[in-house]
Amino acid sequence: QDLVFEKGEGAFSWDSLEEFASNNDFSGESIDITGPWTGADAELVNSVIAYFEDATGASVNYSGSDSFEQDIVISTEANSAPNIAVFPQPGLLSDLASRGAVTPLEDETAEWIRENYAAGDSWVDLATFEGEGGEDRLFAFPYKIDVKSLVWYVPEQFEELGLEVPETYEELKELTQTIADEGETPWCIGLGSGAATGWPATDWVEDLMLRTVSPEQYDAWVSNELDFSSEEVVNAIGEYGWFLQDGYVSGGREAAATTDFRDSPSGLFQFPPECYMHKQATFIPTFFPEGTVVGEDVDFFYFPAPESGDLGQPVLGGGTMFAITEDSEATRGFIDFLQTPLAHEIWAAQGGLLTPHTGISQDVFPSDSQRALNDILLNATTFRFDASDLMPGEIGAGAFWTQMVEFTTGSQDAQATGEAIQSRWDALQN
Amino acid sequence: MPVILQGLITILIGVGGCVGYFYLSNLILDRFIFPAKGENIGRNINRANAVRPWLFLFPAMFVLGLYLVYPVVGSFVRSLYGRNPNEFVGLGNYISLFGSSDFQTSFFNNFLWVIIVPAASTFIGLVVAQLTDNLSWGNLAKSLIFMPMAISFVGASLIWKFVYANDADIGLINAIRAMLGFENPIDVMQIPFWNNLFLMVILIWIQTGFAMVILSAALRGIPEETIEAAILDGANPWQLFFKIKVPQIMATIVVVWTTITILVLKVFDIVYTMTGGNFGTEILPSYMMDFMFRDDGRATAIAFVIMIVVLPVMIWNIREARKEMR
Amino acid sequence: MDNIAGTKSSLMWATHLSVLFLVLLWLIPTIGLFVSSFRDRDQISESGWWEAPFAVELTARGRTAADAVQDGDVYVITGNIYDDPEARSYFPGGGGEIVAFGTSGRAPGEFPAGERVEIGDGETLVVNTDGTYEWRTPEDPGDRGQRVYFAAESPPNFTTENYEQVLTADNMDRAFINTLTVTIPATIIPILVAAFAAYALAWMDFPGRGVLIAVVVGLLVVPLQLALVPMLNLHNSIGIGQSFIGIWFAHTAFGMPLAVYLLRNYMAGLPRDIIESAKVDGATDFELFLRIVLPLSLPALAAFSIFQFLWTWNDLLVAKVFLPSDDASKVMTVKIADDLLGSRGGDWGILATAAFVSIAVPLVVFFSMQRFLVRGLLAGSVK
Amino acid sequence: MADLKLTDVKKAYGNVTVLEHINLDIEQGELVVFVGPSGCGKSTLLRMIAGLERITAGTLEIDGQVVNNVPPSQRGIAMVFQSYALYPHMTVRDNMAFALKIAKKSKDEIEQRVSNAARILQLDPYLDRLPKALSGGQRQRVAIGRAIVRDPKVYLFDEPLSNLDAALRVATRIEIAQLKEQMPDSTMVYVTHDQVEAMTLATRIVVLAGGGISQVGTPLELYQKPQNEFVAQFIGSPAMNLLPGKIVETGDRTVIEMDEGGRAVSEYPTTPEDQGAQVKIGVRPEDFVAAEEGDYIFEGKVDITEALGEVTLLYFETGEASMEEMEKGDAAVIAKLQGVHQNLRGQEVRLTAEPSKVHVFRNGTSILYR
Amino acid sequence: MADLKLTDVKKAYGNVTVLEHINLDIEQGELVVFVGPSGCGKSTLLRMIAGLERITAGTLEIDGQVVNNVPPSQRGIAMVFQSYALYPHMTVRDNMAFALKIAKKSKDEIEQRVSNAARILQLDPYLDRLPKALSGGQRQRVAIGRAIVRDPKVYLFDEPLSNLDAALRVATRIEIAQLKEQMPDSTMVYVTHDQVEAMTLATRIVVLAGGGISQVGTPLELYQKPQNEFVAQFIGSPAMNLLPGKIVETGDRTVIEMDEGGRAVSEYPTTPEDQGAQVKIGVRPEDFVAAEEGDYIFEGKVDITEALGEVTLLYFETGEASMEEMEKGDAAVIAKLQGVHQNLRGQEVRLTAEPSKVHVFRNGTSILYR
Ligand SMILES: Nc1ncnc2c1ncn2[C@@H]1O[C@H](COP(=O)(O)OP(=O)(O)OP(=O)(O)O)[C@@H](O)[C@H]1O
Ligand SMILES: Nc1ncnc2c1ncn2[C@@H]1O[C@H](COP(=O)(O)OP(=O)(O)OP(=O)(O)O)[C@@H](O)[C@H]1O
Ligand SMILES: [Mg+2]
Ligand SMILES: [Mg+2]
Repeated sequence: QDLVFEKGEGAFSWDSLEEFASNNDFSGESIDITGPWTGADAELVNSVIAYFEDATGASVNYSGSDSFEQDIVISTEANSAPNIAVFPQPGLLSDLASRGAVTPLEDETAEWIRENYAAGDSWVDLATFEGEGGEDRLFAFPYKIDVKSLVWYVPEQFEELGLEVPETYEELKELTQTIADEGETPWCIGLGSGAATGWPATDWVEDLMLRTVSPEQYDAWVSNELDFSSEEVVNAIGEYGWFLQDGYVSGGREAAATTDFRDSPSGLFQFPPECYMHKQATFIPTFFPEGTVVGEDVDFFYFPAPESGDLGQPVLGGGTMFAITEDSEATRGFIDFLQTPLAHEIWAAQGGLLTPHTGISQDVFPSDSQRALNDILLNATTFRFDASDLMPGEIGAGAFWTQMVEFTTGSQDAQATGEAIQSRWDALQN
Repeated sequence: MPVILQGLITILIGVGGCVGYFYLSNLILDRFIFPAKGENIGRNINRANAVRPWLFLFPAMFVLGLYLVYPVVGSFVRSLYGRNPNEFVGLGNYISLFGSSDFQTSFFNNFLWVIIVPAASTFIGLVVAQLTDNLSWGNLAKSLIFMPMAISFVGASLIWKFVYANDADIGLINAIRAMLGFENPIDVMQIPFWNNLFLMVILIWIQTGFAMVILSAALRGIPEETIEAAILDGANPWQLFFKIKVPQIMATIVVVWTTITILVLKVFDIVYTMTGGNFGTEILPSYMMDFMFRDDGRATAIAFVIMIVVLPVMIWNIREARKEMR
Repeated sequence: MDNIAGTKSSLMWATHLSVLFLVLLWLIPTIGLFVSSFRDRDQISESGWWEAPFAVELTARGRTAADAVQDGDVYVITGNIYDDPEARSYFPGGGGEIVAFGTSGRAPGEFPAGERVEIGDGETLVVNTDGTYEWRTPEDPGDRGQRVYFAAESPPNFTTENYEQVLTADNMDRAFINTLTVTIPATIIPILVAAFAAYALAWMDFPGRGVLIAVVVGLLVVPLQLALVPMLNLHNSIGIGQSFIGIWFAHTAFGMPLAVYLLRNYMAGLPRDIIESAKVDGATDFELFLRIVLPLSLPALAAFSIFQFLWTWNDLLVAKVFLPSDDASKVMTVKIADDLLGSRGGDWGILATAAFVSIAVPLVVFFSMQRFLVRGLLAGSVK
Repeated sequence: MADLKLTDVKKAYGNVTVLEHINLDIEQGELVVFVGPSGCGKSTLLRMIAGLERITAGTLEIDGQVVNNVPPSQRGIAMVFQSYALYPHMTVRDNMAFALKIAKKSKDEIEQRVSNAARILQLDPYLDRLPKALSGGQRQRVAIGRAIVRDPKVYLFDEPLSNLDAALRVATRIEIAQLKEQMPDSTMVYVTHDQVEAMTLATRIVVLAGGGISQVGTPLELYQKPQNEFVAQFIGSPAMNLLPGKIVETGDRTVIEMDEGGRAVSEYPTTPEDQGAQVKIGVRPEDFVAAEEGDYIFEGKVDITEALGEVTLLYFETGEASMEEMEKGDAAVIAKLQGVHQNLRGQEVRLTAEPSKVHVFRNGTSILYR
Repeated sequence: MADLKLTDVKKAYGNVTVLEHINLDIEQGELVVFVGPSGCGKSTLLRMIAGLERITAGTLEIDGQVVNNVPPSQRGIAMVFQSYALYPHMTVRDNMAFALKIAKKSKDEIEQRVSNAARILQLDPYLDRLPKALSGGQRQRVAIGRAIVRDPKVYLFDEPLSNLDAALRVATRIEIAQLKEQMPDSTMVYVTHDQVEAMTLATRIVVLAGGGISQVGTPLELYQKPQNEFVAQFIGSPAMNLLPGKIVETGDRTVIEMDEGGRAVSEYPTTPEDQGAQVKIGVRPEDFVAAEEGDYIFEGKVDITEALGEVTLLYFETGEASMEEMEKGDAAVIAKLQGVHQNLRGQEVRLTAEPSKVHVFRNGTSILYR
């Protein structure tokens, strides 16, 4: 594959590549990588890989799959795992790690993350699991992070109504009410996602958890030390419910449950607008109408934290983790490669990649808004990973989703929702 | 083009290998192992004939045993263990399944699917096969009705999104409703109970083509003279169809019915992509997928429940097979 | 049958009509898919496919120019709204007649086209049906024009872009050949293997026949997912690994119960006398099978091959598990699912196109196999 | 209750013309038997009458109405198929009751008619079996039963007795004759290969051959005055012997000098123009008698004798017959003697026949019909 | 080239016993004909010999070897099926060539044998048709052709001629006879309903009835000396007349006083114990002659006459016969007169027969065989 950026040009940290190249030579070796990125994303990751191949002489075969999670389980169980698997969910990774299907990374890597990643400890914690033997090891290298605490809006529409970007959670609620009072609909929400229908609602709850309870309680919730049916969680679900009130959601709450998450932001761009705000992660611009320019036609603001309390600026995110499922020297080399700033810059320069890597050149971002996004990540006082991705699959990719759908349509209240999820979790533990 | 060549060679080897096996094994049996000559000719022939069925059956049985029976047995064992493959729970998975309300919903829904989809597909397929039978453009009509068969389930679900979508601008149903003057669009996927039926419509839409193809072949196999005799006996087309044709292809109807039933028990893509199992539309296979590769113990337990659901159909089939074997 | 005299025409009409009705009913969703495959994602999510062939009223926005001409104490800005790139971008098929316009996003069609209206601060604006406008403002507009929203007829707009994208995707030809390489043996091999077994189960006498039939029927329901891991494991341990051989085996195995079941049922229905006659003629079971039973089972073979072909053609799961994931051995479904749709799974236009592209070959198979679903294959053989 | 009229009817399958120029009037109450060599189109003609085959050209009238386009069910016809065409999924009882159920007859009536037919056809023990558990003859009886339980205007029988044993055959034949007698108005068309059946049942026999009608007439007409060599040989079994000769005397009586020597006298009148004409004389095997003294028609050595009990067949060697003709049974001269005669083989015998039994054919056509 | 031996063979379908206690020796070179009422098990017996039906009990030997368990293809048998059983997907030519191809004969030989058979059976024009485009008779000929192209040890024919016309039937019958003659070593078993076929072809006839063998013998034996009333009535057409009477004189000749009046003299010898015994005498229709003066066996009014050309059948009213018996053709007394006799209807006639032609049955069995 061609190198997308000429070596030595631009604001990239080419020296990091050179240094890496001089220390690693894997000519003739090949590594297989599978991951969840497909389509355009697959091309992007390939463009990064190309530099690794160029530097080491190894050949790398990346294949992306929409059903990555199923495929990786099958292939590890059937002993035909790739060298590296890119996990979008730590939950599955920890499962496989505990079965011994994943090779732990060296301790230096953990050290490196601590030093070079913003909020490094939380990243190391995130990728550290109990291995087959029972001791905790770092099993994966986090790379490419999504920020989820974002609200998207069309500045021109805000302008027209004379609206201001809210600074606090309270203001956000006020803003919602203001828009509604104007006779407009404030929010577009869409939970539809085929088999995964419901996950956008879990992001809402997680963000609201971070804004109503302490990070420690959030962690407790993730590990179910804090029950789903507890007051705290039910409260967060209830907060989400507040936004679903009549007149707040385009099409009404029932429609929200089935509208495809990819289609729901289109309401922002209608005339008259069907809604004024849409809460979604960094990836959503892919689904904006063709030609929409982020920063001009559409913009985002940080889903604000409450003024009261001292929760700071919590950021909810997700991310992918590179783990070794079939060890080899070149494989190790690839993990090392991911530590070079260049590995982050190449993708970041093409848009779509955010990274907590503090060593990268800020100039590579293609737009201010990208840089601003990355800043959210770099400036986060608290970073928390998407809770549903951390919970066991049956909950995080099962009961949590489906029960949130039920809640969203209004067929059950927050308490019942929390209890239903909790009972599934209880059933899991026996 | 070397790729094509490679493909062709692989095809030749694959198919040739198969034919070769049958031909050679037969030859060896008859020529060398039990040659039909010499003093033991009678005994040899009998032995060869006792062996031959197994020769014919061997590849099929081998493949079935290796790829299906063995996993089934393995899975059954697995279903006795918990989430952790080392933790034996006996029938615990089954017990907790039957206690779970999600499971009960799926079971009930599945029950509906198993009754309605095969019945409707078979019936419509039969009617189409009959109606198009001596129509000048029958083949065209059949091809058009067959077309959904050729569309992948995901494609099919997409198509039906254009029908069901909760938006008068995208969904046909809501567009029609809007035209008729209804104000608010409804989400047909959220109408309790009925949403199941709407999902079934999709599978019926797909499977009718299959039923039609097989039944139309069967209809054409009916001895024409019996039909002529019935025409002379004064049977009207209706009676001809229900009293002469249908009973004569009953065996095929059973086959079609069974095949579709089994498909229903395996297919989860439609539910999966249309509702993700929400709004009370979960069925056993999609419920199973929730656990598959996560809690294999429970997933396999559900798989066995699915197999039990089909037991009546199996018994029906075995009966039919017995009947004709006399 | 076609020879029968005096078939009633009213009945024929009823038949024609009811078939037509059913065909239409069946076709509507497919037509929707077909039409959608020529539209892009934005269009699909904005208007129903049934509206695609008609001009629809679309609201758009643009900005007037800012180069004012002073006319007394007012600045007059004239131009055509369609000259604005933003406005034009809404109408890839060319802009149509403007029906109404407005100056706020909330009320984009506030005023009928051609009417001069006050828009506050003493400014007036008129937008005509052809897109020309005149904006009068008492103050110098500076370098920023006036925001104009308008509703205009958008002519139908079809694009073959989806097809281009699907058909010209890298390695699509390779994937096509791979798919054929998978499907053809995976259709023929199970038929062959199953036909022998079906014959044995239908016409050969041996102990345990009934049990075996029951087992085959039972195996019909085994969910594929149960078998994936053990099978792949097996393939890895005997060295087949992920390869075409492996996937043929897998498809053969998964298609086997149905094949045996369908074929056995059909074969058992052949007239006993014919089989016996061939036996008396000295045919061994092998010859009997090859020369008598197989040709007479053509309809069943054709029906099953259609079925199996479709299944393997549209299969995604088995292909992903049993084939290596490199580009060299990707089949079309995998290619489409992973490379074309991918994380943009919401691109309905591509999905529709992919569904339509992949329908073509199965339809050809169906057409060619339909010839074998003939009438009266057994006619004249026995009385 | 119906008469049939076929006018210039033609049937072709694609290019193959099977029947052509069929003109036939069948009056109400007649029982017409079609005979003819295998494959001559008897079944096809029957199926056209039933409406199961389209008529390629010409018209078929039932009761004066052209019915070319009337569907079979409207023609009021019952048919027994050569291949039986039983409903395989119905018991014998249901097979027979089907048409009646369709016609919405009362339960009692159905029961009564079916059991009546079953008794006649000796099918009682099998009423609850499926056709596949019946013997060939039993199946055929069911097929007949299916027709006779109905009460149609026209009966069509296609070789209804071919699989029955002699006794049952006679019985069923008589049954059909009685059926006919009880319903003097119903019209029947009957295809058979059995001479006895044809002769005993028919009011008229239609001989089909070579795609057309060869002769139509009462059984005795056909037997006694065959119109041409084909009919002459076709009716009667074994077939009439045809021997070549030359007319030497014409007038009320005709005298023929046989090519092989011998001399035949026929009561057939001839005109002087016939003098010297090359003809064939026809003598039925049963009409040969031993020529005690004087004239003989044929002289030969007995080649084979077949003792049938009641009669004995003598086959004579004829010098000139090629092997081929022998095989077709064409050339051997056959005589039929009453009673059992053994030890005739190898004997030289002279045969003659009464003048009234000597047929004369010129160019294939009987001189009676010129 | 084979002889068959059936020892105490039995066949049952589930509970229904179709055949029982079948003991039969068929020697190499024989042509044995099975006759018997429809459904008596002829086809079943043939199928057991072919190996197509399991033998429920007893043994079947071919050439001294028990073959109960030998598959059909190994028995060296050719069979013509009652239902033809043609291969529907093959042309006539391929149908006939099938067995030869299986046996790996050379192309030339196949070609030659098939065209030979086709010529014999007049199938040449149809060689490239599929069975469905053939008439019933043509299909049957193909089925026969399939057997005769082969050269098997044993031929089995199940009603091979039932759908053929008279001429073809005679020809094919002769063909089969010649086939037999050419291969004096081959064994043939033949099922038919046709008396003439049975009488002319058979070296021995086996009469099956009531699940067993009624009589085995040469055709003439069966005709002249039937063992029991069943065989007496079954062989010969129309059936032998049976009339009740009482023995009044015994000895070398027997005199019987008929119940209806009249008096019969038979050459059958009786013993004094028979004196006064209630018996039935049997007279074949063709054996009746008009009783000019003196003794008569039967007196009656001619009810129906059937003129068959060659002969005329007279049916007599018998006072006591019930309607039912009439229907079965059982009770009418029938006489067969040579030639054409018209205007006999309604006349009172007295009939008698030669003493050598008068059979005497006591308790159903001929007194000859006691
Ligand atoms: N599968 C079966 N189950 C029960 N009875 C049967 C079955 N097949 C045949 N039979 C009976 O066995 C008897 C003998 O049948 P078979 O076919 O041998 O008669 P057949 O002598 O050939 O008669 P036909 O002259 O009519 O052909 C018949 O009464 C028939 O009904
Ligand atoms: N579908 C067809 N295509 C071509 N020829 C046909 C077709 N069906 C029948 N024939 C031919 O038409 C002729 C007449 O057939 P038909 O069945 O009427 O004869 P048939 O007189 O009933 O003979 P049989 O006495 O043998 O039953 C035969 O020569 C036959 O081969
Ligand atoms: Mg016919
Ligand atoms: Mg029989």
